[in-house]
Amino acid sequence: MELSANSQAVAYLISAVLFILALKGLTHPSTARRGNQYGILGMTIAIVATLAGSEVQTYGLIVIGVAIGAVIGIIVAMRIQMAAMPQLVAALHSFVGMAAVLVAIGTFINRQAADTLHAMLMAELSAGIVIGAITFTGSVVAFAKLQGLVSGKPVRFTGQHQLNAAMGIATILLAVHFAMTGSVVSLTLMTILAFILGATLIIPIGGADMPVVISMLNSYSGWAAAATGFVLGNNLLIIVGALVGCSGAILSYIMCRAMNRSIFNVVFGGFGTDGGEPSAEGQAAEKGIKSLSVEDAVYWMEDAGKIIIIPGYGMAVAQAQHALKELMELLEARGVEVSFAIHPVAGRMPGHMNVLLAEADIPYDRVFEMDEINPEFQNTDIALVVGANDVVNPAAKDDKTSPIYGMPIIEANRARQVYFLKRSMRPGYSGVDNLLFYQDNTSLIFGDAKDTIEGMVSALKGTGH
Amino acid sequence: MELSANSQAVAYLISAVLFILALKGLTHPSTARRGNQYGILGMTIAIVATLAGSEVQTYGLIVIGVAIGAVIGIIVAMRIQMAAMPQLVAALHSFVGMAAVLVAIGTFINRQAADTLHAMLMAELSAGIVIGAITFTGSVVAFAKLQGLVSGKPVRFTGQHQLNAAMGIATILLAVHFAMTGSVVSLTLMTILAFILGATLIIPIGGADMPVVISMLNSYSGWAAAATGFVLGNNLLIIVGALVGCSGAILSYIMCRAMNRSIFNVVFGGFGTDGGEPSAEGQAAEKGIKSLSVEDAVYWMEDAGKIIIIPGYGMAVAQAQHALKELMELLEARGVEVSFAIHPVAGRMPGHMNVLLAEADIPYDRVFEMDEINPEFQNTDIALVVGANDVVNPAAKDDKTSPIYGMPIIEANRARQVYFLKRSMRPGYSGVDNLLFYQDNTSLIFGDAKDTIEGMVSALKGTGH
Amino acid sequence: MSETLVAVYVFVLACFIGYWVVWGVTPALHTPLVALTNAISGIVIVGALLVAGLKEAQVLADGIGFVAVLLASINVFGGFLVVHRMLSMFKKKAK
Amino acid sequence: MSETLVAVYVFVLACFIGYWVVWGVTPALHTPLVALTNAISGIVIVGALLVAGLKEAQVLADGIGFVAVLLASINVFGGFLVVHRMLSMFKKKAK
Amino acid sequence: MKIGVPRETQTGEARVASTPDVVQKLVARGFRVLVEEGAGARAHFTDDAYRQVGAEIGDRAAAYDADILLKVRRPDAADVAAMRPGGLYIGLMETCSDDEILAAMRAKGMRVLVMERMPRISRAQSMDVLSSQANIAGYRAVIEAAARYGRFVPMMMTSAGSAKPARLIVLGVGVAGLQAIATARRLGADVYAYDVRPETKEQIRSLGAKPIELDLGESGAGEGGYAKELSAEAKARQQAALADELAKASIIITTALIPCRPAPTLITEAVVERMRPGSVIVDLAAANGGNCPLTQPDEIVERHGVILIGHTNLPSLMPSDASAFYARNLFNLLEIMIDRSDAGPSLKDLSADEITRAMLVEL
Amino acid sequence: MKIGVPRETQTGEARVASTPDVVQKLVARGFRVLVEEGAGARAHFTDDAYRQVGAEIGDRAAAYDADILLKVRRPDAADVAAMRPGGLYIGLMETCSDDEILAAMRAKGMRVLVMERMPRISRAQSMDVLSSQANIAGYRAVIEAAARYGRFVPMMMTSAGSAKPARLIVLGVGVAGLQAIATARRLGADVYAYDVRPETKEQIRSLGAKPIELDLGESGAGEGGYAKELSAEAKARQQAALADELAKASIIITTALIPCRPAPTLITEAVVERMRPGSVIVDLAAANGGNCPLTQPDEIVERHGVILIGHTNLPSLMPSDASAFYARNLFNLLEIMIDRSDAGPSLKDLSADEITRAMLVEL
Ligand SMILES: NC(=O)c1ccc[n+]([C@@H]2O[C@H](COP(=O)([O-])OP(=O)(O)OC[C@H]3O[C@@H](n4cnc5c(N)ncnc54)[C@H](OP(=O)(O)O)[C@@H]3O)[C@@H](O)[C@H]2O)c1
Ligand SMILES: NC(=O)c1ccc[n+]([C@@H]2O[C@H](COP(=O)([O-])OP(=O)(O)OC[C@H]3O[C@@H](n4cnc5c(N)ncnc54)[C@H](OP(=O)(O)O)[C@@H]3O)[C@@H](O)[C@H]2O)c1
Ligand SMILES: NC(=O)c1ccc[n+]([C@@H]2O[C@H](COP(=O)([O-])OP(=O)(O)OC[C@H]3O[C@@H](n4cnc5c(N)ncnc54)[C@H](O)[C@@H]3O)[C@@H](O)[C@H]2O)c1
Ligand SMILES: NC(=O)c1ccc[n+]([C@@H]2O[C@H](COP(=O)([O-])OP(=O)(O)OC[C@H]3O[C@@H](n4cnc5c(N)ncnc54)[C@H](O)[C@@H]3O)[C@@H](O)[C@H]2O)c1
Repeated sequence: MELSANSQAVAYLISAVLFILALKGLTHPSTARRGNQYGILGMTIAIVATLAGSEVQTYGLIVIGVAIGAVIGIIVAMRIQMAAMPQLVAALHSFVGMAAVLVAIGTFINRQAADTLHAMLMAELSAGIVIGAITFTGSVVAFAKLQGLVSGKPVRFTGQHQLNAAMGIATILLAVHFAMTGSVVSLTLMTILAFILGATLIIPIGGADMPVVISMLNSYSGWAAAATGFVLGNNLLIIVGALVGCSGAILSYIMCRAMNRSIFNVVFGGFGTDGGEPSAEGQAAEKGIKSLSVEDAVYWMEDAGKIIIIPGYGMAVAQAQHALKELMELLEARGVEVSFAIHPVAGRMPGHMNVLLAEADIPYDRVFEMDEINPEFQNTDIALVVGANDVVNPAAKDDKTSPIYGMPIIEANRARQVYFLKRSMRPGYSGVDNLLFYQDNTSLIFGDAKDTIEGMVSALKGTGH
Repeated sequence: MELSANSQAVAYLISAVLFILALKGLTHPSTARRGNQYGILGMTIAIVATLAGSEVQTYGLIVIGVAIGAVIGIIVAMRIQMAAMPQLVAALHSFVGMAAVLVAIGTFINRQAADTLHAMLMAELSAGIVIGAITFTGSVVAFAKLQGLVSGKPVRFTGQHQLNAAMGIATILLAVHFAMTGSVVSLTLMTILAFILGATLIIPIGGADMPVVISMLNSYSGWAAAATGFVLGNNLLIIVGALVGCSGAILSYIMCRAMNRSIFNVVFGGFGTDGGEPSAEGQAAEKGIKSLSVEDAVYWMEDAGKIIIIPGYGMAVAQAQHALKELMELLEARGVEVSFAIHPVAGRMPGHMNVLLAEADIPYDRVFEMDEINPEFQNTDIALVVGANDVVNPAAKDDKTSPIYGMPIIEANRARQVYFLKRSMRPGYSGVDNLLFYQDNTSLIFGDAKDTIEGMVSALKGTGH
Repeated sequence: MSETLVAVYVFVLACFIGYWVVWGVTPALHTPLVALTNAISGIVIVGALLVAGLKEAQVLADGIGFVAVLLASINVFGGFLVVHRMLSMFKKKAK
Repeated sequence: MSETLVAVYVFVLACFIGYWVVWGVTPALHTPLVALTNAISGIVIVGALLVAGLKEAQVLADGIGFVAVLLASINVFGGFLVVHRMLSMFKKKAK
Repeated sequence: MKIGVPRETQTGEARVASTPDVVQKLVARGFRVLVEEGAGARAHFTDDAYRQVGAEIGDRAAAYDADILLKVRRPDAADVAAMRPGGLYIGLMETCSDDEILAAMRAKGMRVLVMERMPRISRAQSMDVLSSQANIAGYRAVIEAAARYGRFVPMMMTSAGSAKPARLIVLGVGVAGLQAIATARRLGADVYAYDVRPETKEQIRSLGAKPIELDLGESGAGEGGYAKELSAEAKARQQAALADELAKASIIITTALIPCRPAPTLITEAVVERMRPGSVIVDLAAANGGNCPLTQPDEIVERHGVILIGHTNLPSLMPSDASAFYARNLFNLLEIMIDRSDAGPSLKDLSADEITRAMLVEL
Repeated sequence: MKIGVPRETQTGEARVASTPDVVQKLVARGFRVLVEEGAGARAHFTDDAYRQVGAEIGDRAAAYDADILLKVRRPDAADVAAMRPGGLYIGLMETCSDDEILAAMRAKGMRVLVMERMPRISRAQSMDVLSSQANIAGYRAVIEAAARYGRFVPMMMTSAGSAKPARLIVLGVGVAGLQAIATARRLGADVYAYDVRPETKEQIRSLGAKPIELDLGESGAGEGGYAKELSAEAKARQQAALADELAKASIIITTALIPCRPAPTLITEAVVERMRPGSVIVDLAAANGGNCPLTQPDEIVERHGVILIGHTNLPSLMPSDASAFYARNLFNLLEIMIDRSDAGPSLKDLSADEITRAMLVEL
């Protein structure tokens, strides 16, 4: 049974709508799983409708190709470690890029044989090849960096941007020439240049920016698909390509904003990177310490059964006590059990924390002494350390050489997750590094404690109830 | 010079994009004016491209029609009072509806003459006529209600919904019959029925819901335009019609949510309206007292030069002092001058307000006694009365029979705008009605003071900077 | 792909855009936004022009087209002007 | 309207949808969302199928099409599965 | 017209009926004001300060020989003897009956405005010395308690151990009680409060404290904002129900009073015995017999290890502000009593205004 | 091993070196604890309470005749005579030099752990009686000031007039100064503070108060967390620059001290003259000569209308918590000093641990 062109068009439209819903679904945790299912359904419909259409006539190679691809894809996706996900996504991107290049070249060969080439088509072909090629080598380089095959450090040299610009212009000129003349030489040169360009564009970008780069390459792969759609006159490819291209670009922008980076700097790696002090996040990353965004923290906090807040001198400096009260109320409204753990020498005077928590009207029955609350930590989902440092430093227990050795501590380290709110990587009063930073389940949330807590409060309010 | 079909299509696309930008622009005050300009530009391009296209050949009638329409439109829009805007918008809607009906009928006549009718086209025609007709009479009824030509009260009778449903089904059946047979009788009956349906759908809806109804009719007019687009095979009409139809529907939904009403109840007027106690807003409206939404209040507060906050016993009951501190800080960050005015007997003990404001750490230099601050009110943009009542009641000055006569008051009434935060229309300690409620520049914001202030805080945070 | 199908594609896509474009509107702008969507729905004027401007049109259709153009242009001109006036209320004080 | 123009219409409208659809995504979902857009961009498989399935195709093009189908299907199958695995991490505790 | 401001002579009284600030205003209104030498000294207002704002400083006889006499405390027989016949006395009389001092004053043809009889209406709030002094008493009661309490009032977690917050109970939530609640909350105590009038629950919460709820079987709300006396049965219920709460307290401040009635017994000796040694009770009703029978008026005693503070005149411990508020109240009262003319101020008909009518005692 | 807890005999001293809570723990560790009759009475710890946790109650001689003697205040010659030769004394010595009392004790073969010499390291925080008592003194200083101040400390806007918040200045922002700031802020004062050590600015703000900034041309930060003495020139600059600020204050609390040096003069007589009558100065440095030369140790005097409070032993005014904290500090110290075995506790080598080594005085 062969599908009529009209029926196929309807199927394609349904598929496109499903992809839109898939992307929208992924913007919120509660709908994410459904989003992925929409995506799978959309893809299935698209493939079936294509195969059932009149254009596809031979199935042998297709079945083999799909079968092999499916097996490889499934095995790799099942086997991969969570930590290696970014590499995998980068690798998958490269396939999309290469597929786009191949589709364009294949179409060129077929059309040339059928002698149905025209300038517009060849322009579209060039777009497909160039974008696809850039996506391919770019993704390969990203993969190599993430996998540690090459150094993750940004590679920079003078004249880099000028060189890239020159290659870019050359590629465009070759494309124009090809579109006007159909010259295979131009086509070949253009393709090679585009492959090179993909690599040189990604090489100067540093490891910290990789997530954004992957999203950016994603966007490129979308554009490549859209270009393929133009080549083949296929509306589904155009819609989905544009969708992925545009949403990928916006997503990159959103990610940059969340990381406080300029998208321009990321995309054109190293442009205007000034020689100033590296950011707190950057310093942390160098030491292998995780940092976390406020929104991600809130996501897990909302879901926690029990949170213990450990205030310290930084809470006092930030005057974050009123915001903490609000955070407590919001979390409790979501069924989270919230307590405060007060170390006997937290702050700079005896009772420093008590005074401030009382000012913010935090009920006394939520406030516990160190000895009372320490046994609770092993049942605690999140220990939220608000501007405290020395008083949670396990070095006091373990490291005989530490100047704070022998001081009892609040055992935040026993909680399932530890979130540290502080402004920098600087140590506390005692001047010693905090061993807790390096623990696996610890994340730092940088910024003034009041700002951070207020950010959490508004994020919590945002999630509504 | 005649525009080629392709050029026209490009012009239409540009016009459509401009309309999208226009709507997006209107979602935020800072871009609203630009949004309207985009709209005007889009409309101009659309009209010029149409006139310049190959289909339009005779211009005489068109020029006259446009000229008369333009003059009427401009005069009416210039003359109308701000308060009468809703009526005007309703009236304008009715024109769109009628125009859609006329376009469909005109096309039918022409196509019948040219004998190019077919079933699909006639189905599309029916859609255009039915939606247009409902839009027309619906808007007329809405206009009459708003203008006071007929009572604004919802008109309800038993069997109403059943009757409407019956008419709706009949209309659809007639449309199907018409599409299949081309019967002019069916067409006529269908048109008449649709006109009647438009009226009976709107009649049961009460005056308070009119804003939503207008937005709803707006959405209908969009669908009518889209249907027209299908009839004429015009992509611009389809895009813009769908845009207006869909965004109008969403807007209606958003408005309902902001008013805490169910869209279903509004659209099908009176469904499930229970007989419970009327809301505070309702009671206020009956007495001719304005109530205001938190978002609207924030919109004006952000823009104010000087705000004086007058706390009273209700602030203490709500324990809103910490939230007030945050509000103060946010407003000050936006360059608003914020002061607190303390009446000597505000609250239930001497110094009640001082204790609470100090608890929330509101700096003493922002806190003023009544006598100190009273002269300031005449230069004050907004007096924000937070759970105070007797202490701002002008009856104490003017009404010799009032039990509070002779008590000095805080002269909030002299400020340009007065916003009252309280939960209900109930009076304060003295039990007497507050004359200030009835003042022209007074608005009540109902709800627990803490919730309201917190709402203002998050709204302010939402607007960014 | 048939013309009607193209129209359906365009229609569906435009609906999604309409769906998202007004999310997050400030309540203070509800009324002006309603007014603007009203003005924009004056786009039926394009349809009216096509009916009224058709060379080989019937007289009746011509008349109908004329009325449609007239009504639609009241909406177009009046509509945008009303929006403009509403927005003028929102002029922020120079600080 | 030419086919290319229709394609441009569709393209422009789809771009707007792409623009709005991911606004407001929770940062926690950034990575899964990237993975999903990646999986979806596997839609090039449709193009690959069209090249590979063409009856009167050149042998070279056939081979190229085969490779393209293979690569694209790795992406499609691997892509959605990866998203699924990432989302499984987000399973909320039963309270 | 001459106003006299004598020095208060009751033991322990440090207040004065007018302050330089208020005297300045009176002089501006055309009054002659004569202040007795040293009248403001104990409230930290020097004679010089009065002189600078236009008052005359004179001896006791000169201060009493005035058209209008401004006093804080009840006069004694000698004071009455020194008063000008036909004059007007404004001040507290500290009596509920028509006693011998009042009789003596009336015998001299004097008119008396009894400050205790100020009606509780909105307009009179600014003249109500009972409120203004009760406010001070409430604040001061907590300061006194903190000063006698051998521990921290607030919670304090330190490396030398933790101090639990003082559990502080306020009994009687009128003006004084509310201010006591507010002050105790400021200091960080864990505050509970109780009153017979049900509307106080919301007021207690409005200051962040917790109301104690008892079921007495009747309401204690009376007229004019005052509480009414409870039935004997209800009183017994109240005592019993409160006992367990009170025994847990480390500081109790009692203000329960109904004007001109003996103070209700709220804390029995048995409760005091159960309290932890070192606890403190401040009994603001000490002058009327006390809310605790162990209280000694004007003394601080220790019983069963508990410190009982029986000050009957707490406002006098804050003489500067207490005098300032008192003087301001009298000034606001004078403002509604006088007509101003070029010839100087003159008194209106005191029975014309509902406020002065309610307060007036005359022939 | 026997621990003795005698009654403190210095005048005005109400504290006791160990409390029932701590005695219970000591007994559990195998010590014999002998408490002198009535030792805890003034801190509200009864002899019965000690008995219940396993202490013996004995007379003075029995309490002094112990292996380890826990004391609060410096002993006098008679006390030394009563001590067991070869015993260990733990307590304050209140001297900076090697004086005759120490000599007498050494002559008896006793070892002395001088609590003032506790090193300021993290591990020793829980044993540091200077900190724990300074904390109490800071809190108490504000309570005393409020109790002597004839006005409201907080802002109060009432129908009888308004009270401005007391402008309260804290000089010297160590442990006591910080706690004074915190307590004053709680009471609603408008609080300013000053210290020579620059890092205190952030600490002052962390309690919501405002730092006073002066330019002295040198920093006052010294070693071990203590301030260093300023040069004569800087001292003069400091006095002059502070004068205007101080004259505006209504309450001043001074805690500026450098151990074993005379207290720096921060408030001159000229400044006191400029202050408003009724203002209050609490001088925590009174024992070392005072930060104001007009202060009289252990007396409350009025000079130029200003009330000067010279208590040298504020913690003793809160004997229950002060004793509890002190006792807990000593207990924490004992914990690092003893080895536990079935045969009962025994002392470790006191020169092995850096803390006890720093505190120890022996032959
Ligand atoms: N309680 C007492 O009586 C007393 C007296 C004297 C000394 N101490 C000592 O003080 C220490 C107290 O421990 P702690 O954990 O409370 O304090 P801490 O160890 O001094 O750590 C405070 C942390 O807060 C962070 N911080 C400062 N300002 C902040 C802001 N605005 N927002 C967010 N974070 C901020 C700092 O990191 P960033 O700079 O990176 O933000 C710092 O690491 C102990 O070592 C104790 O021995 C106590
Ligand atoms: N200061 C004193 O010493 C003293 C002593 C005794 C009596 N008074 C008297 O008390 C009055 C004080 O005046 P005032 O203006 O402060 O108070 P008020 O006149 O009693 O008005 C308080 C207002 O707050 C509103 N309210 C209560 N709870 C609220 C909440 N949770 N959220 C929002 N609004 C809330 C109430 O309206 P809704 O119920 O509609 O919300 C009420 O109208 C004067 O009449 C004075 O004479 C004062
Ligand atoms: N003009 C005015 O509106 C005005 C002026 C002053 C006071 N008031 C109001 O009058 C009321 C009384 O204030 P007050 O300070 O004069 O009171 P008060 O000094 O007469 O009595 C103190 C409190 O003790 C309570 N009390 C009496 N018997 C009790 C018992 N057995 N157990 C527990 N509590 C008992 C009373 O209810 C009262 O609240 C308050 O509500 C106050 O706000 C109003
Ligand atoms: N183990 C520890 O870490 C530990 C223990 C106790 C105290 N400390 C720290 O030691 C520091 C001192 O505390 P303290 O209470 O013992 O101090 P202190 O009692 O010795 O002196 C009080 C304050 O007076 C200040 N001062 C001295 N001369 C002054 C002058 N001329 N003008 C103004 N101020 C002057 C000092 O800087 C000090 O802050 C504090 O930072 C405290 O936190 C640390």
